[in-house]
Amino acid sequence: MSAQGAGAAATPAPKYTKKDFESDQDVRWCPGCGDYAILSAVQKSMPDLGIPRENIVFISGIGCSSRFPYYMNTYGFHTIHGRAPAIATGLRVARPDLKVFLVTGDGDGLSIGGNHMLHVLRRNVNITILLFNNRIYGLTKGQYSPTSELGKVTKSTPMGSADRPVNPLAFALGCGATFVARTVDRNIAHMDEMLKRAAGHRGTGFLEILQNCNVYNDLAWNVMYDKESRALHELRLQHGKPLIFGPPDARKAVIMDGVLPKVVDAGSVPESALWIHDERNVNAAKLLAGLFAPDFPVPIGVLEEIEAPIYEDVMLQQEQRAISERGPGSIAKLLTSGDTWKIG
Amino acid sequence: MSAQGAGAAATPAPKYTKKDFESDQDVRWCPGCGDYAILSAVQKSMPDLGIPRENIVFISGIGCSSRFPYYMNTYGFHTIHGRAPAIATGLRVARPDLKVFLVTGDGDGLSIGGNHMLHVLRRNVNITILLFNNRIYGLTKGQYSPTSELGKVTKSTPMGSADRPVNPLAFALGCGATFVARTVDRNIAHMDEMLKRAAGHRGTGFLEILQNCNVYNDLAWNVMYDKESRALHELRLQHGKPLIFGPPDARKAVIMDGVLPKVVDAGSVPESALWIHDERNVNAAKLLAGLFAPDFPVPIGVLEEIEAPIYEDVMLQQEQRAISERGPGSIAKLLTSGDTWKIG
Amino acid sequence: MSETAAPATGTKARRELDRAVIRFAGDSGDGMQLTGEQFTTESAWAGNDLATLPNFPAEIRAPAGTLFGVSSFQLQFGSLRVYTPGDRLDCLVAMNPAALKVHLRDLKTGGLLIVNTAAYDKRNLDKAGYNANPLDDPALAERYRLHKVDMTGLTYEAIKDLPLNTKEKDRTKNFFALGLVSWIYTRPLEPTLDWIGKKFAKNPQFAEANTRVLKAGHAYGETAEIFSEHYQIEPAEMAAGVYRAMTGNRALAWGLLAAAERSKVPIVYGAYPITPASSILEELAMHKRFRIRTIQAEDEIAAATAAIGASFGGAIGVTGSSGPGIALKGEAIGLAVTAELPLVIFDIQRGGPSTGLPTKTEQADLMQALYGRNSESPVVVLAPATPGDCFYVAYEAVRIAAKYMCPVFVLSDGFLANGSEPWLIPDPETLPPIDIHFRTEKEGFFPYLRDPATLSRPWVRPGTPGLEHRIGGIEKQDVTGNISYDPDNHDHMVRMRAEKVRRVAQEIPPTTINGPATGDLLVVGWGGTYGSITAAVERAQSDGRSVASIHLRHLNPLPPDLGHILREYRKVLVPEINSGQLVRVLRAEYLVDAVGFNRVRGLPLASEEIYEAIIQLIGSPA
Amino acid sequence: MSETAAPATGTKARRELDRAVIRFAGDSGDGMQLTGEQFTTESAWAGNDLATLPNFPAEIRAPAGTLFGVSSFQLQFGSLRVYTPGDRLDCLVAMNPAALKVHLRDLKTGGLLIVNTAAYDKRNLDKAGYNANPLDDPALAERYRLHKVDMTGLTYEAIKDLPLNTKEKDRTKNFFALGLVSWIYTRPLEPTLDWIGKKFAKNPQFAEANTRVLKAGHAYGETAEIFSEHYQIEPAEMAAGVYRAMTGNRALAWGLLAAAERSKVPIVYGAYPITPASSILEELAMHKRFRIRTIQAEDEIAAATAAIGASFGGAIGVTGSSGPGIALKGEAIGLAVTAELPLVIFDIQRGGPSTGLPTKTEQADLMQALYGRNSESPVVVLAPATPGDCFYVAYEAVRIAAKYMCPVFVLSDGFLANGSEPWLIPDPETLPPIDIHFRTEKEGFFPYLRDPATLSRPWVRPGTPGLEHRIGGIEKQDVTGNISYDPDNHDHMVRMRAEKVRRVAQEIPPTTINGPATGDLLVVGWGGTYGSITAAVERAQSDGRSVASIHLRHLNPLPPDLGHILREYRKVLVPEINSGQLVRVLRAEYLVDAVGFNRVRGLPLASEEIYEAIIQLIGSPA
Ligand SMILES: Cc1ncc(C[n+]2csc(CCOP(=O)(O)OP(=O)(O)O)c2C)c(N)n1
Ligand SMILES: Cc1ncc(C[n+]2csc(CCOP(=O)(O)OP(=O)(O)O)c2C)c(N)n1
Ligand code: SF4
Ligand code: SF4
Ligand SMILES: [Mg+2]
Ligand SMILES: [Mg+2]
Repeated sequence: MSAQGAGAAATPAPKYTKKDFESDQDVRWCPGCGDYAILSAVQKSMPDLGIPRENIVFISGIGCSSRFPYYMNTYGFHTIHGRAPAIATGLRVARPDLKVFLVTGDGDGLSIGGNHMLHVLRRNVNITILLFNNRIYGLTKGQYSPTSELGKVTKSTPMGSADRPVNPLAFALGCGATFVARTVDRNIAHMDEMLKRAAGHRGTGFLEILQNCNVYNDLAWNVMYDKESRALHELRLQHGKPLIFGPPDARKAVIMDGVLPKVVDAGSVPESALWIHDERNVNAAKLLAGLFAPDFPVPIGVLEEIEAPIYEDVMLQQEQRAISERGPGSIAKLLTSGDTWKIG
Repeated sequence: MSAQGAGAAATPAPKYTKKDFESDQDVRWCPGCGDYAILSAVQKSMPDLGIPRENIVFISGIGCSSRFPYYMNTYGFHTIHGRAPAIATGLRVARPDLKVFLVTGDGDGLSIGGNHMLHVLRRNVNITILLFNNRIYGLTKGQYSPTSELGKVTKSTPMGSADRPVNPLAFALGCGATFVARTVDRNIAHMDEMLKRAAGHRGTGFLEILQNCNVYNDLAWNVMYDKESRALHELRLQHGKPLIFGPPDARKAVIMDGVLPKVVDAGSVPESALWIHDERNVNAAKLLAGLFAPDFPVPIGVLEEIEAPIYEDVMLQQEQRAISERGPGSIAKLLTSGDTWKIG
Repeated sequence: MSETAAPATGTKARRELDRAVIRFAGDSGDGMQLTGEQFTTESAWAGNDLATLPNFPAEIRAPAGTLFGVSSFQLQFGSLRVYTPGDRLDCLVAMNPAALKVHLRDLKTGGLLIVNTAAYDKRNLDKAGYNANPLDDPALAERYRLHKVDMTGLTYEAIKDLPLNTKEKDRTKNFFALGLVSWIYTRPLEPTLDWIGKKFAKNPQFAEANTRVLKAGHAYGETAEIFSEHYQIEPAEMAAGVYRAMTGNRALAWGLLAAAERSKVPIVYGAYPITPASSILEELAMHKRFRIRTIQAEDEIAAATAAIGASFGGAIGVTGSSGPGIALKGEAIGLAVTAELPLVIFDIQRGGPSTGLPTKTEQADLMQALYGRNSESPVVVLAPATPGDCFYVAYEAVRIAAKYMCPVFVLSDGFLANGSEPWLIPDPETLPPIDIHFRTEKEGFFPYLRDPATLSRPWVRPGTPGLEHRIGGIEKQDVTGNISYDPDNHDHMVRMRAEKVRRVAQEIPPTTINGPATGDLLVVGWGGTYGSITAAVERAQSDGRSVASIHLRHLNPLPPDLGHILREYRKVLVPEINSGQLVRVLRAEYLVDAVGFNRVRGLPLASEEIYEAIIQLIGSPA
Repeated sequence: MSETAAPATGTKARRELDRAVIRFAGDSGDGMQLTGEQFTTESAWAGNDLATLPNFPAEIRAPAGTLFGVSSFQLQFGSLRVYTPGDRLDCLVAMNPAALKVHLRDLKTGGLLIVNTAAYDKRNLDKAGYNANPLDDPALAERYRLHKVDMTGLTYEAIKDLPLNTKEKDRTKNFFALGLVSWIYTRPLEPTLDWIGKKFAKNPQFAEANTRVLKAGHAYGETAEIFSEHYQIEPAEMAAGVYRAMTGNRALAWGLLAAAERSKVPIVYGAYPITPASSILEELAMHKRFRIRTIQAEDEIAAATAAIGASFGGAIGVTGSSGPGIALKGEAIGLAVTAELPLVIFDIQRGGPSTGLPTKTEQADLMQALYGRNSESPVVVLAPATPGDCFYVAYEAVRIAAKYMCPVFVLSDGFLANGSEPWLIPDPETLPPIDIHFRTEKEGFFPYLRDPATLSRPWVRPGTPGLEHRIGGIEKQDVTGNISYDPDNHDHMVRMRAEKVRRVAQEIPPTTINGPATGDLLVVGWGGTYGSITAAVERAQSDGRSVASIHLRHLNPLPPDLGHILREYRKVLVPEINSGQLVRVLRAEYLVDAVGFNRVRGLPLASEEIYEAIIQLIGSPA
């Protein structure tokens, strides 16, 4: 399998352009929806995969976000609510030669689909997961979602929601994810980079994309949209680089104070005390996942990437071993194996 | 609501003994099963709750562990596989005056029930969860479970399992749990203490109990059973105390080396460098959850306990507010409210 | 549209009609739903009977001008009883080419066609797939009474001096259409003016703008030369009383509120959002004062089991969804069956299978309600006939679930859920009482002790001293409730659970027959097809045909008198928006050769088609 | 037990029997299942026909001596065709008081009763609820041919010199019982001795111990004074060929392996463990060499959807479970229906509703298979008749699913799953071919283009250049597969999906009628009741009654000739282990007044009771 972990064919892929990945279907999202930007970024990122179009599959559940596959000129399956991770697992077990993308939402992936998300992550199935987090149920017209903030007033919670939100990154890490990253729908350049990283990971690449639902939850991520706020809070994670953020005139750093992350003036600490980002440090990733504005910066980028056994690879190795050790199965042989007796 | 968060009645509870909590049903576990010890410990811990027996409810899913409620002389509901957290949530919303315990297994709670577990934890519903982790499906006769180690050979995985196990503590923390603890079925004293702590927590008390299935997965937790191994690896977490473990003659300490936990000779580090356990430090808890033998000690005790809004409390406060602000609802008034017109 | 000449009043001729069918159609963004609702309120005020049919795409705001983005609202109103939103249109308002393309086929020849010319530009025509502007085709004006109105231009004109941007101004043009059509059908503007006042209380400019545009549309009808006449529909003969517009989902929600108030037992509603059921959760969430507690669960299984947990706690657990969600609740419902706990399940049926047509109506979940679980798992099944009827059926469902300690299904559908009708407001006192008795008596208590009349077991609230007990999903010994693998006990319990549900027949009133007690044909319906069937049957009756109809509210158990009634007619016709589900039940149960009339188009059945099916079956009058 | 005097051979009288029914009963820990299986193998070797019925509690190892902890294994073997494990017992081996208490009622008067006296101590008697030792009650010895044997003592005696601890020694006593009963029925010990050799190859002491104890039991029969005679059962007349013992779940698994080999398409089996289906997953997992891939999923929904994902990928997706798990798969199956992908679903039915009786058998999921989903969601439904038949049905299910691109249900049950029969090994070459054609042709491709004969759509493997396309659960336009909300298209697609399933009738061979082609009564059965029904019907026929039976393998669509056949008999009886499911289907479909015979006891139907039902229905011979 190629660096992409899957999908690469013997023959090199033709030279594609973005256009080659645009399907003939009308795009049916609301005007202004953040999904448009993501779609365009994904289509743009496809040629760089170097994978023949026919070896790429987009699987999704149900939700505005899950309409995604219809707009990609690849193989696609718009399935049922929350089950895409299981469908993708079955597909990979049957066809490890395919490059599989999974598109889901905060409701599809973390509400009804939370259990399948947990298990696809711990199995480390070789797929790329794009979770569009708009902190709302869009398609059902604006009820709160598992990522909506506590006290969120929506159609279904006129006095505010009563449950504490789940943090998708912390959840993924708690499930044993091997690749966890975050990007923003309005940061095209960063999104491009993250799409490449996620797709290039061998195992489950989990990418949270902060997405704007301008109809039911407009500017939910304003902290990352508003110019000023973004300058103050965006923390770009870069492997081997210190955790430094903030405007040029007031750079700040995140450091460890014992077992507690803490924000300090970048100037006030010696080089040695800086927290150097290491994508292979799962513990660090768990701490980073917990950081958010206003008290902390909002990390974007790759929190973690580690190597781990891939479910379907292990399974296929077992199959190979069984065959090489005892030969391919033969039903005729099997039927007459063990205790048998003759009559007449 | 009382310190237990629920269940205490106006009138003080009668003086109970363990016997008062033993039901008349025959216990149907295999001879030698770790569940017996847990049952006895739970029955023993009941009188100390100071809650009238009739205000206590045990909810469970399906599995050997989930037979638990039948043996408790309290109210009990042996429900369906994996759904106990949702059932308990509905019960608490209807009856916040009851003290609710939830008994589940590694399959019931983390395989089919994983999603409900995620959501009950993030909602912080005021219940006490006892997860019996025997790293196997007992009731269905020995298939591997989500906590079984990678490569586990079982009936359903003759060449070894292909998936990486989920760590219940890390998972719970990733879901935003407000109380996370671990104990061992063969450590009666510690189990007693942890049962009290979990039951006393306001919000979801998540207690993992390492349990032995002597029929299908005997001594899965031998690292905590075998005298020598236990002496070497057991790390007792105590709030405000340093992370020190190991035999008297070779005490070791876990400290932070930047963003990495590390084991060192206790003597070799200055007091100041020791990692002092703080149950309120969620970040620390996430690091602790990752520690396990052989490279690290096995922490038992309370990893984390924090305060957070409780789902059903918030909901009831909203109800109170609605009533106090606009008076109790009246269907007669409602029917004639808004646009109406008269005919004839 | 039967017309009777009437003396001209006002400046223009006014014609008497006894009914009219109108459809407003435009972009998802054009506010057609609001326009239709307002026109509905005006017609209700005018004292007409009416029925409505909102119809919108699954997409939230599909891109402007596209065919799949078209949203429409249809209503029929009249001086006679109105059973349905109507089959064919007397008047179509097409705000853009796409709307014209999609809906024109439903307009009667000679019908009134009103278009907003401003929207018929190249871009929109292309999106709608017209290569030429259909308005320029003389055939159109020959076939229909076409009125080309530059609504956009006239709207801007009416509010040019107001400090609003173009987008905001554009948003008011639907009120121009509303004003115009209100004039054409002589509707009172007051209710809409009131609505504007309330809605934009904090925003005087918008209030002003909408008011002006509404009146401009109205004045346009009065003054513009093009409209030679307009219409008058007398108030309908309706039972005296106070009325309100009622939609099915609101009626279900309010029915629960009434049940909570009367039973004095709190209701816990567990649901996971899904079209077209979501608005029940949203409506209930607004009424916390009624001690109704709503849980937006993580999925449908959690929604159902949370409701079951609440019932175990002594509340009334209710869960609601649509087909795909109900499919997920099957196992949980089985638990309620065997634990013998009350559970009410709302199934707002929509087009399927699978995701299917989320915003369209269907009646294809009857079999799922009856059999969508493992093993023998009998439940009670009810179905409301009209939007307002949902109120009574929800209330009845709670009453039966609590009395018989069992799950009760309520099969509504997308048409009932969103459709509205003028509803005679009942006096809550007249509702049957819901007496719930929680056992507290220790003496002789067993969890599965049975009430001789209902066969239901005692309901004990945890917290009751001395009655601590345990129940579960494993088969249990009758009376004691202890786990039992005894073969004969299992057979006994299977029969017991079935018999308990059969006993609910005690609660069913004699079936009302609409028509002769015996004759050539009986039309049997259930659920949301009530209107279409009744209209068709009454038409056949008025032709002098020997046809009657009954509409089943109780689908399991069936009414005790049903078998007898069926045998009183030569033929039996069962119209359903499915492939024939009730018809199979009736054939199996009574061995009558009932035939189905089945159309599964995501829309209410056309009464015209049912009428034709009736004629086909029994031929010309005897 | 019909007996014919035979010349005494050996030292003791030997009687000829044509059949015998034996049950071994004891503690879950007593190894009764193993004992029964070994006795089965011996009888198979002896050339008898046979049928078995393992029966054990849901608990893993319920505490010793308890009533609910009793485990039993029953078999009938004979020189004539044996259809069932038998209703009443000729011989009962009761290893402890609890076993006696639970099973004695099934022993024929005068039947052979063998008990292990050592186990009849105070503690065990109490646990079984005996206040006096029943063995001391003279009535017992009068009613039955009681043999009190101190098996424990004799076992210890036989191996006292071996270095085993008491627990280990105790574990061998079941082989004493086996040896004794083997002597009584003149079974060959070879197969068991072979088994011991293999099983304890690495553990010579255990091999030695079990061998000695087995022989001790055998010798005890020969020498002990108490047994005056023993029995001989001649080999049965069975088709010539090579046989093996086959259980239903293994047969299902092997059927899939055969299908994978013949179709050359890999099979992906998604399952979540559940009794009694788990052993299919476990069996398949052992055969990776057949390129079968097994996924133990996190739940049943994931198991079903993983299988669907595999089918989308061009493998054959199969998922298996039991009732409660199937209930969870409903929504997913609907997706396969509308996506028109192959999917095979094994439902190993067990006692319900809800958790019910996990280890007991039932036939109550027929309606769930037909209707357990939202909306109109037709699927093919097949049911095997015997353990060995499961092989052919699994194979056929794959063939149909792939040919028609639709879900196919296989309804097996707990009795078939664990029961075993001597199975004539087929030549795989004789199985019908499974030709799977993946479309690669670009020219004129559309995802929902239809094959005129089967109406199935093309199956395209992702990875095929130029055929990139997208499918989903929303209603789609026929042929193009594009999303469509068009009312008429929806109606068309609903009919298309139904018609496609109806077309499968092409695959159904003419129905075999067991008995006269016309007559007084036709008994119609399906699934695991084949044996009980056939035995009852043949008995009625041998009384000279005009009775025939048919056994349906195809439950949806039904055989084309069924309607005609049903009308050839005055009456129709439908025995089922449910409350009457197939009987409802037949009544609805053909309007025949079929009546049901229904017992839901978690056990196979007793052929005696069916026989009585037959007599009741048609009275004495014409
Ligand atoms: C089984 C089932 N339950 C519920 C629904 C209704 N539903 C469709 S999408 C959705 C949630 C969408 O939220 P999210 O996943 O965040 O996607 P978004 O629309 O916000 O992109 C729900 C509840 C469904 N289609 N199927
Ligand atoms: C819906 C459903 N699926 C599957 C099962 C079968 N089942 C019963 S218990 C169990 C797993 C038990 O494992 P665990 O939760 O670890 O409990 P343990 O027996 O080990 O204590 C399974 C798969 C079931 N009863 N219901
Ligand atoms: S509802 Fe929100 S998420 Fe859905 S398409 Fe519209 S803007 Fe996008
Ligand atoms: S199978 Fe294992 S977990 Fe279950 S009762 Fe037996 S020993 Fe305990
Ligand atoms: Mg969302
Ligand atoms: Mg377990």
